[in-house]
Amino acid sequence: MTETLLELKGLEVTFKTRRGVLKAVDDLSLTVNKGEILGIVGESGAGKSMTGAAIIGLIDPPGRVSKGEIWFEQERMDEHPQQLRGKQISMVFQDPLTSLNPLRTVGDQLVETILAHMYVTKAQARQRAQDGLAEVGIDPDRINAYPHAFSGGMRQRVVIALALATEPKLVIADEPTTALDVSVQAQVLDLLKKLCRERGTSVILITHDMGVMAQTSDRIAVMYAGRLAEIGDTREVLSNPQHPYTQGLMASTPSVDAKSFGSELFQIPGAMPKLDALPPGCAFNPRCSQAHERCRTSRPPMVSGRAACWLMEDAS
Amino acid sequence: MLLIILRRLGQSIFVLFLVAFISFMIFRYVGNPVDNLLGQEATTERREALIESLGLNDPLHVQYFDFVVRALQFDFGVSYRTGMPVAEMIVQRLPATIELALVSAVFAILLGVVAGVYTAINRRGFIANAILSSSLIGVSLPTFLIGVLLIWIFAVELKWLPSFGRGTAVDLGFWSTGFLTISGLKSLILPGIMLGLYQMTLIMRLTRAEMLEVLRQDYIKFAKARGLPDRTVYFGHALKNTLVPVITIAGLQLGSIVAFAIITETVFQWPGVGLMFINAVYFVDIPVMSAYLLLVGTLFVLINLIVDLLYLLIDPRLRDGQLRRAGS
Amino acid sequence: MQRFLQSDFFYAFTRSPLAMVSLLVVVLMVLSAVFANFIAPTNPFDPASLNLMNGFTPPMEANMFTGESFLLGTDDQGRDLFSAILFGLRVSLFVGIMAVGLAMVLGVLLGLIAGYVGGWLDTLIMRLADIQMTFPSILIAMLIFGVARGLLPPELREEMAITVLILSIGLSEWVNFARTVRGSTMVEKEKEYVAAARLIGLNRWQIMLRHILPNVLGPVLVIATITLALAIIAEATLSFLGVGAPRTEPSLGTLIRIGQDFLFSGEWWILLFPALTLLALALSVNLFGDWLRDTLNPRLR
Amino acid sequence: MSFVVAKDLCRTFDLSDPWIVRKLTMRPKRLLQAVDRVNFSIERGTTYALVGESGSGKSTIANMVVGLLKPSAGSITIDGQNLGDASMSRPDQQRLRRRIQMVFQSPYASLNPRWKVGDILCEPMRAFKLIEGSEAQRRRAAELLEQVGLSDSDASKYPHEFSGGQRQRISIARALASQPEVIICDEPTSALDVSVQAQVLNLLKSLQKEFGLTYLFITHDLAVVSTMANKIGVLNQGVLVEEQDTEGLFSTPREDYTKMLISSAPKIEFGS
Repeated sequence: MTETLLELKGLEVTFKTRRGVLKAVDDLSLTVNKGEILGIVGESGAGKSMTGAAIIGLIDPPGRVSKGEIWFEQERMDEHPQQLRGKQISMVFQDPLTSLNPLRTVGDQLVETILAHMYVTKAQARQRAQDGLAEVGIDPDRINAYPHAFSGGMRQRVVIALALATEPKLVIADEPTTALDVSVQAQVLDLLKKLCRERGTSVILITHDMGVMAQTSDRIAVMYAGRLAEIGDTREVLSNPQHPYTQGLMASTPSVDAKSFGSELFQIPGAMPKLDALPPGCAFNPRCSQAHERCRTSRPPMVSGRAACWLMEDAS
Repeated sequence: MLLIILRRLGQSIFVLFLVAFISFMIFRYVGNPVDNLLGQEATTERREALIESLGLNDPLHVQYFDFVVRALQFDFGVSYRTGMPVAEMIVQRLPATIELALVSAVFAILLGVVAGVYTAINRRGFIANAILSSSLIGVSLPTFLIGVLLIWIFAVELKWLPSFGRGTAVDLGFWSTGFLTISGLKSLILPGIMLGLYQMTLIMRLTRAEMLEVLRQDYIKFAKARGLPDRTVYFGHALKNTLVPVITIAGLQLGSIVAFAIITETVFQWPGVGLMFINAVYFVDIPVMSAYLLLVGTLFVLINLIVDLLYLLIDPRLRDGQLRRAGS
Repeated sequence: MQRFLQSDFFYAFTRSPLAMVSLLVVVLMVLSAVFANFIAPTNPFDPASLNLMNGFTPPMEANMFTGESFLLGTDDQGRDLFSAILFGLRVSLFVGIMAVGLAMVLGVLLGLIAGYVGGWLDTLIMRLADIQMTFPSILIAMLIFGVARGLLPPELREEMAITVLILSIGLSEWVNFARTVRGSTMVEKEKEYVAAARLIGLNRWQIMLRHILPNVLGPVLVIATITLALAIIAEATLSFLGVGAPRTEPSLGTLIRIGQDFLFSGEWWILLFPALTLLALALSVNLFGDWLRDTLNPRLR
Repeated sequence: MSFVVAKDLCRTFDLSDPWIVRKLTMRPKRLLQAVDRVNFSIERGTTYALVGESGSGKSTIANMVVGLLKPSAGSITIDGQNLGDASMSRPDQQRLRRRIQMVFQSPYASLNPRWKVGDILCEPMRAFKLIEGSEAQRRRAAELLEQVGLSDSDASKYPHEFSGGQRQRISIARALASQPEVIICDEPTSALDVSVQAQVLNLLKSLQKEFGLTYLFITHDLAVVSTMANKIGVLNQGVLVEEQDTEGLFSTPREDYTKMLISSAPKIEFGS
């Protein structure tokens, strides 16, 4: 039986700008179960990174969580995210080159993090730091090295070690491999997956890459223009996508094989609307080939906990 | 590491020679040393003799070499105006300038960094904004006006502090200090504030800007995401990274303090080398100008060198020769 | 123009009272300096209009000998202070703007060349800038001023003082322009639109002036504004020290220098009004420059 | 003879310290062999893809083929003309240059933000003296915009008013403005979202058919390559390790490095 770890209820993140209040995340509800890897996929500007930042309470002003609730282990946490931050929930950012302080050794940064959250002595913290490095496949003797001495892939391993050092229950990984080469990307993803499985840590994996998603996550949430478009088990969503946007996304992703040569790729016309120019009704309707009158006037609800689309409602 | 130090040292020596060359050119070609020493009515024979004895007929590089050698022996010629050896004038007046500069530098750096960090961390706070707004007035207020204002309030109206001079100085033989007498210390306060205030505002604004820049970096976000307490994030991570560029600029500001001392010394009739220089500019006293340039140039090059070496100590990337200092 | 009025930049301007007020003050001061001849009640440098009996008249009071009264009082020579300030403002602004113009043209050109061409030219220009950076600009200005005085025959010194002043301040402030322009040029140079321009066979000068220059002008504008404040203060400082504008053509700094002599004897207004004018000018230029920097570089907010 | 031929192409970068420092420390020169004896040829009207990870030298090769960088050794010939021929007169150089254009990676940095789109498109016409008269140039610019799926009214806008995909279209239109025969595409879609990427790839394909263009396609993304290229070269640290036609490469890769690349590319499949 799966147990819920994190639940978002009607989360809304807004930005106040000259042209009015923009909703970067709009009425988002989803759950993350204990020990599972939930992938959030979407194009740039879909609101996926903002969702991650909202959970850990690190949205930069002028943005703010304006509505909704975040529950962690049956307790409401959005009013005091700093109590869980770092201990129960940690984060891995996109660019390993900039996420480590260049002026301090990696060991220093590990020890400091462990001491901030665990009741251990300095020596024990250091031992833990070395163990952590060993686990991510880095020679523990390099504990006194500075970040610049590591390559990009190695640095991302250090970042993972940092994120897991305090044995959190949830790790939010925001495009953790986008800055890396393909061959390194696969290693880093496997490592993250393996370590979290071993500890029963849940992961929210944020990415724009359907392939990465397919290979790593248990469930997938597809976001479009700040809203949840579709959510479900990875296998089901990918083999039988319900939302036209997910269908288009799948079809327009080129695959690695010889058969595809010469054929036209499927293309979704147009581009994702800017947040200050969202169409009424379903945000996807101007690009959707199956859109009808209702799609242009009223916003579709989540149908059977799977996809926010009027077509599904009509079918059932 | 050693390589970088060597390279910096080489650069410094090159700059020193360049400064010496400019001083030499000024010394040799601006104005006419013969006219100035003998007056325009002197006979041709006396002129020829002087030209010969000064070596003015020698090839340029020989003259330059002589100039450098004499400068190394602390011989800068004789002042056109007072007839005294320039070196003697400098030795008499240098302690006054150095003590003044020291007091204002400490004042400027301590207060500047603290206020800068405070205003960066409490970006939206009322006090921080008040400090920031008044700092803009500080930057716009010419230093001489600050001096005049201070004199008016504290010396003329309130009569608390002296309006000019450095009070009673104690002569230690090689050094005359104002630190040891009450009147000496009292005399230091107003000029010290005047000289330090402008630098303080600059350092404060710079520290604030750098700190804000650092606080936007990913590693600060990541440190916060790891749940480190604010204190650790600000002082453990941000401050050190902020101080690296601040040190450079603050070091260069130390140089400015010596230059701005010219103004302070004029306003307060402070018997230092700055006052000597401004008089030299006014009366076109070339040997004094040239010697002052050489002196200040050496000082600045030294400060720069020290700043760069400090940089090496702080930044591990530089130590491993991975990155060059931005912009140089 | 339409585009400008709709831009974020103009919007930010209309939303910032500080920016509007400071720009207004600057514009008013520039206008009154330009039209000083028409605004000033007297010509302060026409000896015929001076009456020594009017000396030391306090502001808004009638002189005890002649019964004349002056808005801001008079100085020791009986010169109307208000007129003197207007004409002083003109000298200060003229020197400041010309010096910044000189520094800007020099700095932008050298910065473009150093950044785009690179190689030994870059090394030469930037070493020169580094060395000059080591020396505070006010000191450089004094040195250039002193050297120029030494080179000029004594009878020309007064006459050429303003030109020398502009040269010395201008030559001491080019470094900031050059360093910034070089920095942004090196960033722009790597961008692909420059590669595209090279692909169609444009030469260096065409690329530098047509493609890169418009893209590096933003920061130049900010530096020019801030440097203008610096130049005005530098001019005032030099004149205050007695090595700037001559008494025959006094700037605000010269007026303050004159006023300082009378501070102790109670004629405070001779110092105060020129000082306030200078402060208002420098402060509003600085305020505007500060706002400009924050607006054009929103990262720092 | 193939249309584009690269023969023994080499490029080294000198990363050494200045001369004086080297002599003082007695260290040798530090050279980086970015491209090492690379050979390939492209037939007219086909697409050749160079695939590699960062540091493989693929962008260096692209820059050499368009003439932005000079090869340290080896040669590139286009339609029988040697690109590095020093004896060529300047008008001849310009004529050759016109035939080779490039589409760049970044949709943001590749268009001058201070220029209107129309001016961006007219500049190559002027530089190569293709069309005289501003009215004719403007008409041609409108035509180009329509060819890449934009409208002629877009000519009076600035680049920042467009989305990433639209900017890439403008970039393609600018390349077409010089009526080239070869276009080097340097990661043209790596900064775009998937749904937009498909649009740009399809556009490139249809333009190729229409104008008989020859493409050299530079990318790190095997999936993109499989839909675009006739022939693929795999680069690893400056060396061309394998070259095959597309079908052969994916069905029977010969080298371990190629196999590793193919296997580590993320795929949408559900075996786990």
